[in-house]
Amino acid sequence: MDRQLIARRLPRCPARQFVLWLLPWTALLAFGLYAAGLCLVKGLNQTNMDNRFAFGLWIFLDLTVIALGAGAFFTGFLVYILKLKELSAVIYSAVVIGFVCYSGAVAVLLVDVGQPLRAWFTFWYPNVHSMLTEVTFCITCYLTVLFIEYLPIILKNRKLRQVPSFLVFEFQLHKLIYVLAGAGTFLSFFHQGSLGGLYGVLRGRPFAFREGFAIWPSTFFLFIISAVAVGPAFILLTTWLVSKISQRRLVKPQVLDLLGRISGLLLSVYVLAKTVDTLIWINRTSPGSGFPAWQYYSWNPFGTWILFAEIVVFGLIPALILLIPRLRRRTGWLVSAALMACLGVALNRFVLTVQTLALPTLGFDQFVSYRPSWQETGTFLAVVAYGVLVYSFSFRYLQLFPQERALEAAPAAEAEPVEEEPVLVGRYSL
Amino acid sequence: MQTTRRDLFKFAAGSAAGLVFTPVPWRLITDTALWSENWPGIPRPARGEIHTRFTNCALCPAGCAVRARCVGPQPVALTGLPGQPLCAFGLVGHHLPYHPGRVTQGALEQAAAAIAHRDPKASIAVLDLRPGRTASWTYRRAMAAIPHGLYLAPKRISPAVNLADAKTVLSFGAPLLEGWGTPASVFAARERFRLVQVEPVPSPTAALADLWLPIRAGSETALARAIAQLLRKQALPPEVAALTGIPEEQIVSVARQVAENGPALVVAAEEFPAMSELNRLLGSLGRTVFPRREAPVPESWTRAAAPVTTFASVADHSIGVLLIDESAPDTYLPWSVVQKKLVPYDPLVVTFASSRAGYGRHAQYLLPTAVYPEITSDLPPALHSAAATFRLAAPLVAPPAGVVDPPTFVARMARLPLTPALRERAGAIHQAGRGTVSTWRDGKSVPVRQVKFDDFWSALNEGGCWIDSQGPQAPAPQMESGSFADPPVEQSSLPLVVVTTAVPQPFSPLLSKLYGESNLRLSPGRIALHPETARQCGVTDGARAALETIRGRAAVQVSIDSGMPPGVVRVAATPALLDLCGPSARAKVVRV
Amino acid sequence: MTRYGMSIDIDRCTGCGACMVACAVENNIPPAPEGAGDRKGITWIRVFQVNNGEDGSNRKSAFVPVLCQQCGHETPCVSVCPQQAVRVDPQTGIVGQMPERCLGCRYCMAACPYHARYFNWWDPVWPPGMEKTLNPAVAPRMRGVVEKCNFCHGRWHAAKERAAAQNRREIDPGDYLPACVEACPTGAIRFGDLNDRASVPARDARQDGSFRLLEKLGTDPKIHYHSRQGWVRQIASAPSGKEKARG
Amino acid sequence: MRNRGTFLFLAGAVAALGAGWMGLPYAIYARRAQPVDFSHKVHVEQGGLKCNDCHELRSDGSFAGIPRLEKCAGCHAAPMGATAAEKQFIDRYVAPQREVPWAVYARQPENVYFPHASHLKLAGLSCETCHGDHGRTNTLRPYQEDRISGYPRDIWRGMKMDTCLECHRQGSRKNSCLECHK
Repeated sequence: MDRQLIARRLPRCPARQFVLWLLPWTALLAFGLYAAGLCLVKGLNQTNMDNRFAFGLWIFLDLTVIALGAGAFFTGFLVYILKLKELSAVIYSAVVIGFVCYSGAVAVLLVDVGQPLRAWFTFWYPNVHSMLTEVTFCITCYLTVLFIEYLPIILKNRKLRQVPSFLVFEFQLHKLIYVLAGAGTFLSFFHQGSLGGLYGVLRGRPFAFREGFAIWPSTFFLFIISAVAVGPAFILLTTWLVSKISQRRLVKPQVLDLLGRISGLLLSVYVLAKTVDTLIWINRTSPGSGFPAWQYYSWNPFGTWILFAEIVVFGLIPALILLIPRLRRRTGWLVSAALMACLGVALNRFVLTVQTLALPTLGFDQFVSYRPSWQETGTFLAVVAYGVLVYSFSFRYLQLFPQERALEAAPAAEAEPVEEEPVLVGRYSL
Repeated sequence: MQTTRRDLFKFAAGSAAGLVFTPVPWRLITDTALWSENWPGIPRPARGEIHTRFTNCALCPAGCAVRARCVGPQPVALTGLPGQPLCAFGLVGHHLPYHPGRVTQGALEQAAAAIAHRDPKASIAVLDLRPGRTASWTYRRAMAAIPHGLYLAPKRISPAVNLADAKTVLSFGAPLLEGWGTPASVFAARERFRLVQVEPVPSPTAALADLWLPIRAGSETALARAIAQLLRKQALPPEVAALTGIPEEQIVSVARQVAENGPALVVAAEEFPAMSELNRLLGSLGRTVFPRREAPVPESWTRAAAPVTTFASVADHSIGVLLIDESAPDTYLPWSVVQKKLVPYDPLVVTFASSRAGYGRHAQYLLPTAVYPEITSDLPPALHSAAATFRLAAPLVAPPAGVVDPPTFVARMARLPLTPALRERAGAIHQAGRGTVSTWRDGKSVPVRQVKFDDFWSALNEGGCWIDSQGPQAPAPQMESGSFADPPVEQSSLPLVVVTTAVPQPFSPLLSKLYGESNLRLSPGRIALHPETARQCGVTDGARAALETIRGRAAVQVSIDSGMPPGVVRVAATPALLDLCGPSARAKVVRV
Repeated sequence: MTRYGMSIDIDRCTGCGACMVACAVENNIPPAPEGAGDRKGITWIRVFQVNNGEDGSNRKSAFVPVLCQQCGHETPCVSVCPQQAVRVDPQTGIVGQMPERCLGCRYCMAACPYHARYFNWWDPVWPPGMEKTLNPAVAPRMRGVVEKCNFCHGRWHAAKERAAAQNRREIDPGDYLPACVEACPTGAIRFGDLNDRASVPARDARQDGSFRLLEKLGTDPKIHYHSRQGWVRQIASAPSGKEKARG
Repeated sequence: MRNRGTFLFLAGAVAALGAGWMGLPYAIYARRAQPVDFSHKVHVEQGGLKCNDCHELRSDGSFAGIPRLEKCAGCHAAPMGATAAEKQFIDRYVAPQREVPWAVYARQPENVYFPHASHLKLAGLSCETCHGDHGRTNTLRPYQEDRISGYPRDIWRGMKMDTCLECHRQGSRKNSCLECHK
C-alpha cells in the first residue's frame, strides 16, 4: 500500500523508518490533544491566564504562526500574479505550510475562547468596527482558499490519480488557481494587517496604541510588511530543513537564493518602517495619551534591550546578510539569517502580546508576569506536532517539489555556480 | 450487480449534500449555542414575590439594624436602614446557614449525661463570650442554682463610650474604623474627633487616623504610663522613647493634645490598667466614658443570680466542667488561657457552636447551635450607645433540626423552670415604662408607656429597638488600676513579635472578595512581614511557611508588606492561630 | 436622555470592602474557588490600597475603589468586541455587557485600561444551599464569558417596573441606586445623572480636587474621583513607573 | 447502467432531505402533558374571569405569572362541577396542598427581562398580542421542550427576540441589550 502511494522515481525512506519518525510526533499530538481537551471540558481555569493576562501563549502562537504562514499567499502571489516562475519550485510546499499554520491557528483559537460553541456569533452578529471580526472573517475564508489550493496537490497523488473524475476535478481546479492566488493575496493582506490592528487600536493600552491613517493604525501595515518579509524566509528555512532531513536535493540553489533576496529586501523595508513608527510613537503617540515612553521599559525584564533586539539584532542584521550576495551564497549564512528573521517577527508578536498585557496602566497597579501552564504548553506543542505530521505525510505521498525529480536525474546540477543575473518579475527587475 | 464501496461513498456524499439543505445542521449549531446558556452548573435563582423584613445583626456586639430583602421566605440580600449601612460581614450574614464548615449534629444526650456524672467537688462554669444578654441572666440563674456554679465573662464588661462628644481619641490599637461599632455612628462621630492611633502595624484605622504612632509592638503600656506621667506634670522617663520607638517630642505633643483638646477619650483593643488610668487623669469618666444602666430585668432573676466573674480572676485548675457559649462570638480567649483554669485530671469541656473552628477543636462535646439569621436572642447594647437598649435578633429563616438553644440546655441542666426568658425580660422592660420603642417598617418611635405589651413584643420581633431614656447620670466608675493585671510579657528567644489581627468568625465564603480575590485584608492563615524581615526568614511573597511559637507551629502563607515594621509578624488570626500565639507572643517564621 | 455616573471621595473611603461584598451579593457573583488569587477572581468593584511610599509615621495610605469607568467616548471595550456583546445604552449611558452573546475571546479585557473587566474562569459554584440566596433580578453567568459592572442594572429594571406600576415612564432619581452606593458606610460613593447639573455627582465633579482615572487617554469616564491630598491625585490619576500599591 | 453513480447520489440527497425536514421536529422536542387538564375557556366564559384576575400584576409592578395553589383553592376548595379533571385536581393538589408543577409555555430564558407592567400599562398591549388566543383555549396542549437547549418551543412562536424588536425598533426608539436582558 505504502509503496503504491509514493510517486514514481521519488525514492522515500522505508516504511519502518517513516513510522519511527512519526511515533514521537504522534505521541506529542496525543498529549497535546489531551491538554486541549482538559481546557475545553474543565474550562480555561486550566490555563495560567488571568484577568490581567487575558491573552497568553496561545495568542502569541497564533500571531507568529500566521505570520510565518504568510509564505503561502506571498509565494502564490509572486508565482501566479507576478509570474516569478522560479518560485513555482516551492509553491506546493508553501501551500502545505500555509494550510498547516492556518488550520493550527484556528484550532488553537477555538480552545482559547471561553465559549467555542458561540464562535459562529461573529459571523451572525458581526461588529464591523472590530479588528477581530475582520481577522475572523479573513482567516476562515483564507483557510478555505488554502484547502482548495491544497486539494489538487492531494489529488495528484499516484493512487488518487487513478480515479478519472478526480483527475477532471483537479484539472478544473487548476484553471481556478489564478483566482485563488488573487483571492488569497487579498484576504491575507487584510487579516495580516488586522492582526496588527488588533493591538494598534487599543487606545486603552498606550504601549500598543498607534496612530495611522483612516481606520488602520500603523501596526496594520507593519504586520503586513513583516509577514511578507518572513514568509519567504520561513519557506527557505523549511525547504532547507526538509532536504537536510530527507537527505535529498529538492530545489535548485537559485530558488533559495531568490527567496533569501526577496526576504532581505522586504525585511529592510520593514526595519525602516518599524524604526520610523517607533520614533513617532515614543515622541508623539505615547506622551499624547499621558504615558512617557521610558516607563514601559522601567520594569524588568522588559528593558530597552528588547527594542534593540527586535529592530537591530533580529531585523537589521538578517536583512543585511540577506542583501549581501556573497554572504547569501553561503548556505550557513543564508539559513541562519532566515532563522533570525523568523525569530525577529516572533519576538515582535511576543512583545505586542505579552509586554502589552504585563505593563500596568493605572498608577497604583502592578507589573504582572505569567508562565503558561502545562495544559497551555501541551496545546501549543500539539499544533507543532500536527504541522510536522501533516507535512511529513504530504512530503512522502505527494509531490511537493517539482524540481526534485530533475535534480535527481542530473546530479551535476548543483555543480554549476549561481550566476548573478537579475531575476525578472514580469517586466520589472527585482 | 452487488454494491461496491464506491457506491456507498456516492450515497453518503449525496446525503451529506442533501443534509445541508435541511434545517438540521443549522438547528444544531443554534441549539448547542443556546445550550451553553443553561448547561448544568448554572444555578437558577428562585422567583417569587419580594418583600422586606427587619431584624438586628447578631454577628458582632454592635448589633446593627437589618433590612432583609426576601424572595418568598428566603432572604436574598441584607442591607442596613437608610443612613445606617452594614459592614461587609453583616451584608452576607444570610449566607451563614449554608456555610460549608457548619455543624448541625451533636451528641446532646451523651453531653448531658457526662455533665451529670461530673466530680461534685470541682466547680462547673459557663463561659459566656458575649455577656449582657438575656441568655447571660439565664446562665447566672442556672449557675446560682448549681453547687460550685460559676458564671464567667471573658473580661470586665467595659463601660459605655461616648464617641460623639469626644474631641480627641487616643486609641491603643482599637480597630476603631474597622467594625468596632456601628459603622454609621462611628463615621458620623469621626467628622468631629481627632484620632491618634497607637499601633505597630499600618491597619486601615492607622492609615486613616489623623496621627499614626507606629509603636514598637508590646510597649503600649510603657507609652500609656509615660503619657500618664506627663499628665501628672512629672518628667518623661528617659528610656520611653527608646523603648517605644517614638521620639520624645512626639510623645509630649500627643500628651498635650489629649490634655488640651478635650473632652478626650482613650480606648484600646484590650483594656489594660494604664489606659483606664489615663481616662481617669483626663477626666473622661462620666463625660466620654461611663457605666451604662442595664435594661430592666425581672427582679425574680436578680435575686437568684450568680455574680459575674472575669475569667482571669478564677483560680487555676479549679474548673471541672466548662460550658462555652460560642453561639454569639465576641472575644476569643486563647486555649492556653482557658486550659490553665481547668482541673488537670480529665476536665469536661462542652461548647455550643456552629462550627469546629473555635473551641470545638478542644472540647469533648460540640453541641450545634443555630446561626444568625436563624437565632432568636437579644443583643447587648453597642459599645458606643450611651443609653441601654433592648433589641432582638429575630430569625429570618428556620434553624435546621437538631440544633440546641444554649440557655435552654443550661436551664434544663440546672432544673430551672423553662420559661420564655426573652418575653419575660421584655415584660419587665414594658413594666418599667421607661424609654421609647422604634419600629423600622414605619420608622416611628413611641414611648413605651403608650404601647400595649403585645404590640411592644411584636415590634421587638420585627427588629424594633427599645432605647432607654437618659436616666440620672450614673457616678463615675471606680477603675482602680491593678484590679486586673497587664498581659504577661512572654520571655522567649524567638526573634519576631506577633501582632494578631482578629478575623471575625464565622464569615460567609463570599468574603473571598476581600480576602482572596483582592488584597484588601490579610486573609485568614496569612502572615504579613516587612521585606527585610522576610528576607532574613528566607521566605518570599506568597510562599508557604511555618509560624512557630512556644506553643507549637502552624502552616501559614506569607505576604510581603513594605508598610510593616521590621521584626514584627502580623497574623490574621483564626482561633487556631490565636491559640498558637496566645495573649502576647514571640514567634519565628521558617520556610517549609 | 440620562447619563448615569458616580463620584467617589477617596478621602472618605475606609477600605472596609462593604461595596465589594454588596456588589457580589446583588449581582450573583460566586465566591472564588480554592486557589483563585486576586487575578482570577471576579470583583466588579475592587478597592485598592495605595500609599505614598514613605515609611513609619510619614506613611500615608488611601483606598481607591475601581469599577468599570463607564467610558463615554471611544469606549475601548465596545469597539473591539467582535460580536456586539458590549454596547453603550443610549438611554442611560451605561456600558452594558451581554454575557449570553459573549464568546469569551477576552479582547475587551486587553482593551480596558482600568482592568475593570472580569472573566469567568470557573463554573459559577456556590456552597450547597447557598444558591437559594441568589438575587432573581440578575441572571447568573456561565463559565467562559466576560462580565463587569453595569451599575446594578437589575435595580434599574426594578425601578422602571415600580414606575410603570404607577403609570410613570420616568423613574424618580432616589429610587435607583447601585448596591455599592447603598452599602458604603461613609457615603464615599455617590450616584446620579451627570446630565443633570444639580445632581450630586455632577456637582462633585465640578469641585476642585476632583479628577478621573487616566483622563489623558480621552475615554471620558463617568466615574469622578476626588481627593484633597495631592499625592493621592498624583498616584491615582496618572500612570507611574514604580510600584506603589497593594490591594 | 452508466449514470448509476448519479442516481445513488440523488437517492442519498433525497433521503437526507426527507429525514431532515420531516423528522427533525419529532426528534428535537420532548413532549409532556400538563399536570392538570385546565380550561381557560371555562374560566373565562363560565367563571367570567379576566386574565389579570389570576395572572395578577403585583403592587411593585412585578408579575405573578401562573397563580399559586392558594389562588385556585380560593374557588376550588371543594370540587366545582363533576368532571374527572376537577376531581383529580382537588385530590392531587388542593387536598394535600401541593403546588401544581405547571410547565410554563412562555417561560423566557433566565437572561431575559420582560416587565409585564410597562407593556400592559405604558404600552397598553393586550395579553393576546403576545400570548395569542391561549386565554380562550379549552385544553392545555402538551408542553414541548427543546431537548438540547432546554427552552420551551412556544417562545419560538411569536416570543422570539426578533418579535420583540419588531415593536422596539419602531420609530426612533434606541435599544440596548441590557434593556431587555439581565
